[in-house]
Amino acid sequence: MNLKSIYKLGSPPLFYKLCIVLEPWFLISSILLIAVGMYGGLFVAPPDYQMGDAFRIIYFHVPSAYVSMMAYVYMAVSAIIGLIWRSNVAFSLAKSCAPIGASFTFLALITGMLWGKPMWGTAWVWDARLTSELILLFLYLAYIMLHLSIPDRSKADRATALLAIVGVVNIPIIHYSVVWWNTLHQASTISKFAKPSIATEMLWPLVIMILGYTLLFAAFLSKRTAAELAVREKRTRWLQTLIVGDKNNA
Amino acid sequence: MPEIFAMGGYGFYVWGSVLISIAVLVINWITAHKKFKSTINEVKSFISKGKE
Amino acid sequence: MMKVLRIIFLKDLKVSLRRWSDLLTSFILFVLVCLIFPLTLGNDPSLLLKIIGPVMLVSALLATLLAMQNIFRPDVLNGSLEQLTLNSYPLTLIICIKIFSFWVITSLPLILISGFIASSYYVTGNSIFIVVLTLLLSTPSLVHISALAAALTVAIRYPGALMALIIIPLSLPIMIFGAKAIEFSISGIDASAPLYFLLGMMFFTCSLGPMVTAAAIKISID
Amino acid sequence: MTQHNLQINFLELYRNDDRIFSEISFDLSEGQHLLISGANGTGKTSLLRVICGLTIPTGGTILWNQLATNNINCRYYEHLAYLGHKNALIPELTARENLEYTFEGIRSINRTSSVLEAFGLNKYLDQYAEKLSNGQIRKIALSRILLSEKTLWILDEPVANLDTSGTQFLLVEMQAHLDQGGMLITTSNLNDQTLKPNSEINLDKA
Repeated sequence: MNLKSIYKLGSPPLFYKLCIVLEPWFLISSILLIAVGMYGGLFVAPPDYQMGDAFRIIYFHVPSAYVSMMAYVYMAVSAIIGLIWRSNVAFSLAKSCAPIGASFTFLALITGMLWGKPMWGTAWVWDARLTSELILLFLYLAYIMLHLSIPDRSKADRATALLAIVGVVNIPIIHYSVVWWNTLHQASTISKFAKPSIATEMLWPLVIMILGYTLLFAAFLSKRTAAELAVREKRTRWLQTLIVGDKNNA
Repeated sequence: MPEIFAMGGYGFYVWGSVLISIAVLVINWITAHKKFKSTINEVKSFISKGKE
Repeated sequence: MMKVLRIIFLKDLKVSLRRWSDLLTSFILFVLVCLIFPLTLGNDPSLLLKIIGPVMLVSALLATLLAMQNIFRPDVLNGSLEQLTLNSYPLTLIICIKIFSFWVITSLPLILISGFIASSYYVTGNSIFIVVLTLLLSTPSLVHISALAAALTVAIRYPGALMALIIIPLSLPIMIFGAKAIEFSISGIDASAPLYFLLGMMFFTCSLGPMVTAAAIKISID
Repeated sequence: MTQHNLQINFLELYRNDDRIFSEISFDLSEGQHLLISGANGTGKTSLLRVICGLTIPTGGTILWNQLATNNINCRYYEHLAYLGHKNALIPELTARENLEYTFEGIRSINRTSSVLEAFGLNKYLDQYAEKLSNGQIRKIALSRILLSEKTLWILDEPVANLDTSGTQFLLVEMQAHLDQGGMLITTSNLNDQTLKPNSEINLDKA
């Protein structure tokens, strides 16, 4: 993939077609992977010696936490590309990342609380990772709210891109200040989220679930980006032929 | 079969998180799909309006 | 070059002094919030000593949030911000001067009064100095983050809630380390670790902040 | 003085898919005056803001001495003086302070007094800008442009709400500016010929 073809990938018509074509494949493969992962995680994996069966929530918490973090970094990278080359593709990618990332963060929070209930007795226990996940949710909300409140689309794109860049720079700082703050209060509770050296038959469903969630994120992303790109490229010839042309989407 | 749902006493939490995950993902899919549909129709009407 | 920047700085000070109502409201808010806590919590020293850190930081954040809402807004309305972008000096420098003049106007009084408020919280000896030092180190970062949020939301009619939503997550590290610095110094532990972090954050935001704010201004007055 | 020139080719601006203007090209060299005319809302002000670099156009380039303005901003602004509808005066400052606020250097004193005398502003110099009438604020903003020794003046409806004496003086000053090799872009929505432009762009065409 030399640079030329990567640059060509950025051209709206090709990217739009790519999104439309790839989206069903992403969806089918992710559903399959998640089905296999869920089966493996819920039934095949042996119960944890300490937590019993409640540890199976990890198969739903870790993938969504991973995707929520990845989505923000992905949003910031496409925001940077958008600001530098002022490309509609990058801006529509960044804009459609936000709601998906926010939903995955919310998912990670809920499963984290459900995880905390059996393990520590209370749902919210100010664990370092859960707290920085909550702050990530607020960063997403700030991005979405800012995008909604600026009427002019190109101005909104660029302003929110700046916010995404500032946000992604601050995520590690916020995370480690929360971890530092947490070690002061509860140095004792070792968070179960730390990469446990778990047996392989516990591990493979987790890897499959993470892969499935990532592909699912890709499916949602390509769906939304196609929509955003269509709005931005409304006036172009190629889009009008594409929209009017393809009957199956009618 | 019933002991599967028991999940060693934590059935509520495990199945709860499963259901919530599926629910959120399905809602995600529906909103993405609906947004795509409405945008395409909006662009279509813009194009047809542009034609006259 | 320096002459022009001095002119701009003095003009900003003069303008802000003439808009003294904003200056005063943020100062009064700081003092009042610090006053409310002892009144509502009762004045047993051990409790007050515990809460002075968070109270100081949170009220400094609220005061900055309130004061920084109109750092760019009136200038955009009367068009003088466009003239500032259209001159031969880089906008980043001008924004740096403007933010510094607003820091002098809104945060410096907070820092000066915080010593007295700390002593009213039964804080004694060296840690009063630490409280003042913590505010001195944390307010520049808060001011720069609020300026960025103000620049991003200058084109929006009611930016209040959105500014808070942008500022608070970004200023969490400063709040955490600031409150910890004060708490450490009061309980006798050496508070240099969190203070060094605050110093680091200050240089980080003061160096990158104006550049990002200038970009945000250029986008907002599009 | 090097030969300055401003070159615009195929400028276009879309805002949320409605076309503001497109295919605008012209070349402006020293001593020339370009008038942009058209009814209200045809994008005159947006075109001026794009030329100043305040608004980023959707397409097209702006060249100042053959250099694209978006990457030589500061050097381009050294030669640019812009006055939009907003008078860019800070209400809390007095007229004198407003004048000094954007000056880079000391203006020749007699030049300053002659302009202010002509605009009849001398006795209002120490009043707060918020207390002055709209016309007077406009005059102060215009005198700031006249006193700034910039080669390219971009004025948005300069003669709006100016009294006759002010308009006369402004026309004389503009002509003097052109004679000294300055460049001028103005807009006016009333199609009078008082400004005698060298070239004109009409934005009324679809």
